[in-house]
Amino acid sequence: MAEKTVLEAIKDGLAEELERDDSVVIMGEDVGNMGGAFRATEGFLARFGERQIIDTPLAETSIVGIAIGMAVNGMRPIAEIQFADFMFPAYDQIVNEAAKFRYRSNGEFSVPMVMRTPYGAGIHGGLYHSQSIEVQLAHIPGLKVVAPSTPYDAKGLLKSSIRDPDPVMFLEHKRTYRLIKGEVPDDDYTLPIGQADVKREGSDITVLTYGLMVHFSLEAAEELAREGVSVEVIDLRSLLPLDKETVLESVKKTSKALIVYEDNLTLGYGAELSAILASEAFEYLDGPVMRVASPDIPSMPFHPAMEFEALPNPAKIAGALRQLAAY
Amino acid sequence: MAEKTVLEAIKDGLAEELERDDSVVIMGEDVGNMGGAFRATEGFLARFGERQIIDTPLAETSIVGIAIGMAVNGMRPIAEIQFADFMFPAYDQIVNEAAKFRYRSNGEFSVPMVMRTPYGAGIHGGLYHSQSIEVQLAHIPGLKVVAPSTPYDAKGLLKSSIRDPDPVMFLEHKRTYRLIKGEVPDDDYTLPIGQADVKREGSDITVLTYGLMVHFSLEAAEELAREGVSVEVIDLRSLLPLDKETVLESVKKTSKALIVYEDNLTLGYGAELSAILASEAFEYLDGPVMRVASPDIPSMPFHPAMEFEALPNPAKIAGALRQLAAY
Amino acid sequence: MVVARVTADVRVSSTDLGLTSSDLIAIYRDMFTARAVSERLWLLGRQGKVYFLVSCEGHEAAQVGSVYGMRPGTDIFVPYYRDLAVALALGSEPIDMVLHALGKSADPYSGGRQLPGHYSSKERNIVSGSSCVATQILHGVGTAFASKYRGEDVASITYFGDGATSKGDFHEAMNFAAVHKLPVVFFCENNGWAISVPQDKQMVVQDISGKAEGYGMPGVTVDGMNVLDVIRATREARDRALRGEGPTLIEAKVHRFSSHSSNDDHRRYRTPEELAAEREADPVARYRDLLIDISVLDEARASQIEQDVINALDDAVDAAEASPDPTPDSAYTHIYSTEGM
Amino acid sequence: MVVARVTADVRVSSTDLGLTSSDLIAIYRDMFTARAVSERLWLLGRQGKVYFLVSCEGHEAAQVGSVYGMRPGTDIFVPYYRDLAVALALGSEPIDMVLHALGKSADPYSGGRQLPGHYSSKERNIVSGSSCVATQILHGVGTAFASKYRGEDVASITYFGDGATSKGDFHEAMNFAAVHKLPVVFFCENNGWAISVPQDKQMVVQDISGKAEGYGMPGVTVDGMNVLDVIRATREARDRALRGEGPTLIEAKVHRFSSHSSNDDHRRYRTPEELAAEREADPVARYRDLLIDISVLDEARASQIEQDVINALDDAVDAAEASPDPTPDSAYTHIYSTEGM
Ligand SMILES: Cc1ncc(C[n+]2csc(CCOP(=O)(O)OP(=O)(O)O)c2C)c(N)n1
Ligand SMILES: Cc1ncc(C[n+]2csc(CCOP(=O)(O)OP(=O)(O)O)c2C)c(N)n1
Ligand SMILES: [Mg+2]
Ligand SMILES: [Mg+2]
Repeated sequence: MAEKTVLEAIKDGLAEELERDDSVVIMGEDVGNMGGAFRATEGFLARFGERQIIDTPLAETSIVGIAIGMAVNGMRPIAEIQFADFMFPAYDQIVNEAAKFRYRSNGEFSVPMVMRTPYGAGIHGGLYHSQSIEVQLAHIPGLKVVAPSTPYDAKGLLKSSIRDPDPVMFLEHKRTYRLIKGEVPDDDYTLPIGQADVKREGSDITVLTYGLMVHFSLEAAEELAREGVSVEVIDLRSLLPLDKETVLESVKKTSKALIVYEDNLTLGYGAELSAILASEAFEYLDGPVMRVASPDIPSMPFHPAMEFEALPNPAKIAGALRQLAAY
Repeated sequence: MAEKTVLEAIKDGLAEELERDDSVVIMGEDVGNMGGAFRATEGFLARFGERQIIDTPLAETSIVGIAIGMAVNGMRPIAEIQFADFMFPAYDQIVNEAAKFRYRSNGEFSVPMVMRTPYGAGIHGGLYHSQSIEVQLAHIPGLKVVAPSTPYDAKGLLKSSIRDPDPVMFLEHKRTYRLIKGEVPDDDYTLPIGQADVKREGSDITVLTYGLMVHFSLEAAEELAREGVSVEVIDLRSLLPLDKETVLESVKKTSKALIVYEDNLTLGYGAELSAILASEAFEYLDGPVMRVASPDIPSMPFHPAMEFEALPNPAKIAGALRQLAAY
Repeated sequence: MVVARVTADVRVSSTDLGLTSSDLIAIYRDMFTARAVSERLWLLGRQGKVYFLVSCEGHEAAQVGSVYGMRPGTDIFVPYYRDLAVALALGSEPIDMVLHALGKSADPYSGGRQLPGHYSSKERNIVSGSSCVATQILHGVGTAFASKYRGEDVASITYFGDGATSKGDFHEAMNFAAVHKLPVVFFCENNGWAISVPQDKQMVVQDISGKAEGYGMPGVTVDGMNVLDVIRATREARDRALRGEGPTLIEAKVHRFSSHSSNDDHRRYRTPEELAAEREADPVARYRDLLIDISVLDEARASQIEQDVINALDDAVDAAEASPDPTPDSAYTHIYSTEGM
Repeated sequence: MVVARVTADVRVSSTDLGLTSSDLIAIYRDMFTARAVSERLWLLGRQGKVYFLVSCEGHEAAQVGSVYGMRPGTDIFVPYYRDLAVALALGSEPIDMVLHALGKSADPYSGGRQLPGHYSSKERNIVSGSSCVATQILHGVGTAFASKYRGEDVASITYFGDGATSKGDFHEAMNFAAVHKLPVVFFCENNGWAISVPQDKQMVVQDISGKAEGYGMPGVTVDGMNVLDVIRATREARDRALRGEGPTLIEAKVHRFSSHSSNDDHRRYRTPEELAAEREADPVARYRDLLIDISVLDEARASQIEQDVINALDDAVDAAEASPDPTPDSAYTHIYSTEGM
């Protein structure tokens, strides 16, 4: 065991899989020469060579589209999209191709690829280096969508994603890269995709969240604990498939739910969680299903005064928890 | 007043706006020579000429991207995407460009364009001529998203969309084109974007829906009426902005809500409606917020046996209404 | 005498292509079958039994020739919706085509999930495609990458129409393949139309092959109505690819004899004269004449082959029609692997 | 004597370009200002006052030359994030740049919403851009379409790097503009790098201008370190566009003197020798020498201009730093028009 950052854990996971399986390659913009915009593949070019570490032309449609072809023909490519905001040019290849290959061929072909990308705000990235994209992916049957929050989860889920027989969208919150540290086993381990993790147990209110917001929610839960309110924090980890059992079990226990996500409110991922609760846990609910999310603005503005106005934070989460507690 | 189909109403609306305003043009694949895949622009090339009716190369990114540039420079282009399934290559231009132009320029530039596209299933179009795409658009602040269900609404909203100063995604359910008929005034009229319409008043249960599902819901409501259950059917018409007032008012009145949409269940548009109700109408709810939608499969399979299995229909809606009524 | 010269040319041509008489006949059978299946399915469409169809009529020489220029069983084929004759030449049976068109449970390409025209076979290295124009071009680049990565002697060929070249996917695929010198053949079936949009509204240039140069790869235009020419061009491109010299763009100039699809009526945007003139260069009839001229076939033998195909097709239609529809709940399978990771 | 020949050439060149001495000096002032602003902002970045920066160092001649080749005030400019000197030459003031870099409320380009490097001005016909590479190329085609549609004597120019040419947007834009013979100039600033990816991993060809032919449009390569050459090429392209002959692709070969952005350190992937060698062809110094050689400037006058720029810049930095930050709730405005329809 050693303490690592999320970034280090991801880097280790990538290196181990490249080592373990020759069919694994990393392709994307600046993944080689530069070691990635966030240095997730630093030193990889020297270590694994141009064969496994492929600096591509600047063209996301092709990064994903070619990775699909590689996966169809026996490889396990990891396609890196430099920032989640630049996933959109590849959206057609993801939705109409990667997600539908198995279905449309009646099970004959599969696309065992991973798309990795840093998402989220809080680093003054402005409108185009801050977006959340999980909804556009988690809405699409045929894809898997993973969004870890800790080093341990990141590495274990990354390895599972690489070994998964279906296309996995691996979303890394860029603010967690260096901010979040934790113990990571030295030996090879995987975590199953599709299992949520109770990051903090509690009995009064359930918080459903993922990514950076797990940490903000834990902070808020700590604060509420001091006020005598016991908050359970569930880290979904996998957005598609969703671990509905864990979600429902917790809310049936606490009877109150707060959903926290960084994306803009309307049709953010939490909308589906709300809908599930309103339908499947209705009889257990002792209060409205609340959401803390970013406001419906087109993206995060550059200046921190506006950025921090818009982003959810521990104080906003604590505020909502207090409201729910008082309900 | 004359009885028209949805398709005829749209055709009339387009022609009148082309006539009224020289800055309006229609651009897209096969809109000229062929009059459109569904004949929405039949005869337009002869009538308005190549100047206003532009057959483009087969390239959706460019259809939208160039329309954006035209709109920025004083025109009011109507970009047609032949099938909604083929919107995805243009998704980047829609989300990162059209939706954010005003915001990023601090209000200096605007993009008064319309993107029209036929969506939805029920015509044996298979995996790639059947998809619903409203979630991917209605999640994006900066866009407006309109999805009419009747000839009258279609024409009035289309004209408003063309005259709107912001980018409007105009979604036409292809199954309604010839199926749905109704009275349409002969004179120029517009309908405001952002107002839902109560298509049927009722007191026991509210159905929230749009597009083709409005008609299926009305059928189901009729059936329930014969069983003594009074169902209110709300046609949202505009998905972004959403007319939250009308929605909340109705559900507060009936205390029960069924949400009906054709897209696959998870993170479909109805998820947001559920979330709003679970949060803002919680105290009024006398039963779970239910959803009838397509199952989480990648798209509609071609063979009708599978297609009709997957699609919502009046019987499924009626079934859910009975459950709610009995609750 | 012209005929004699043609004869001699063809003999030389087919010989140095390594084609035996029985190869030449097999090629004819494939082309004729493709035509016959297209026509029969169109008829079933008229009868309301098939909802949607794309015909390969006019493209038979290009499609069949491209297959014979590659190495079926080894190479990887990434077709688009018009490539009925590609699938046939790769070993699909007419009954497969009918099952597919009817969306039957036994449809070997998709189990009734895809619109007709979406050929796929893991066994035959035919990669499943969507209806989305041009996306598959990138997949063909990816399959070629994998073959090269593993050091295999395998090329990929990816098919598309003139319309597809307008789309970014084409551009990005060409560029990446050139940079990595991938063993892939870009095979463009240029029929001059993207549904109703004529080539001059799609692009300025006459020859799509000319687009190759900007990517630093060779481009060749070939008469797509002449199957031997197509075989030669494809084989050269394949050889080049396997020598490690990278991709080639082949433009096969063809005519689309039918409307774009069964939903289209091309008489709305084309003149009868134009259509009649194009039909004169019928690639199937032309090749038949050639085989008779060079005495690989005679009239009787040719008719026999044709009759056999028609008979088999009759049986195929009967069998396919009697075959069961998909069950409703078959809509729910094969979304994810059931094997877990 | 070389100097004499150069002198004569330049005189002829600048005269037939219709440039007066004061134009030549204005050009120098713009180039020098761009360099000075880039350097100063970089310094502010080092001091932690600016979070992110893209420098235009090395691209000054290309950028300023392109503006002087067009008609500012009339034509439409669609820049990308590196085009600081384009914005300056179009009349932006240094203080605008500093306000923008600091994300201040008075940032005239975006009110503090966009990352530095995103120039925009309705008044100056500078179209707002995103950070997404290549998307703006299509917008420039659209603005050109509208100008032509209304019969105006207005051209558009759209800017992008070598990296952007790999993306589908570039391809689709080039193709559409050529089909419609639009009055647009495609201006590629080829510095040989897309961040850390060198040109030979981006494409096979040496000259990006060669990509034009496949679209049926002319392409020219110009020495982007020579401002007069750039003016000439751009003017010719503009003239051609306004004669109704359609678009031109200009490739200005330049060097990127700085790291890609303030987040990058190009010493990780470039040798000190390479970097030093490139600096020798400094476009600003070279043009300064030229103006002195041809006696449009002398050393004293040049220094004076430079000092004035530096002084103004000092003031600009002070004023900008003192300028108020955006209020938090300014995040909520300008999502939609408030005028309704
Ligand atoms: C991305 C996308 N846009 C539009 C369509 C609708 N469409 C289907 S085929 C076609 C024309 C294709 O023309 P071409 O590539 O020349 O092939 P051809 O049919 O002529 O063989 C169009 C516009 C589509 N299938 N996919
Ligand atoms: C669509 C997209 N993908 C990736 C990026 C990240 N990125 C920003 S600039 C850049 C390189 C651009 O190179 P080039 O076009 O040559 O312009 P230069 O910076 O060299 O002037 C990359 C990869 C982006 N901004 N947009
Ligand atoms: Mg064609
Ligand atoms: Mg560059």
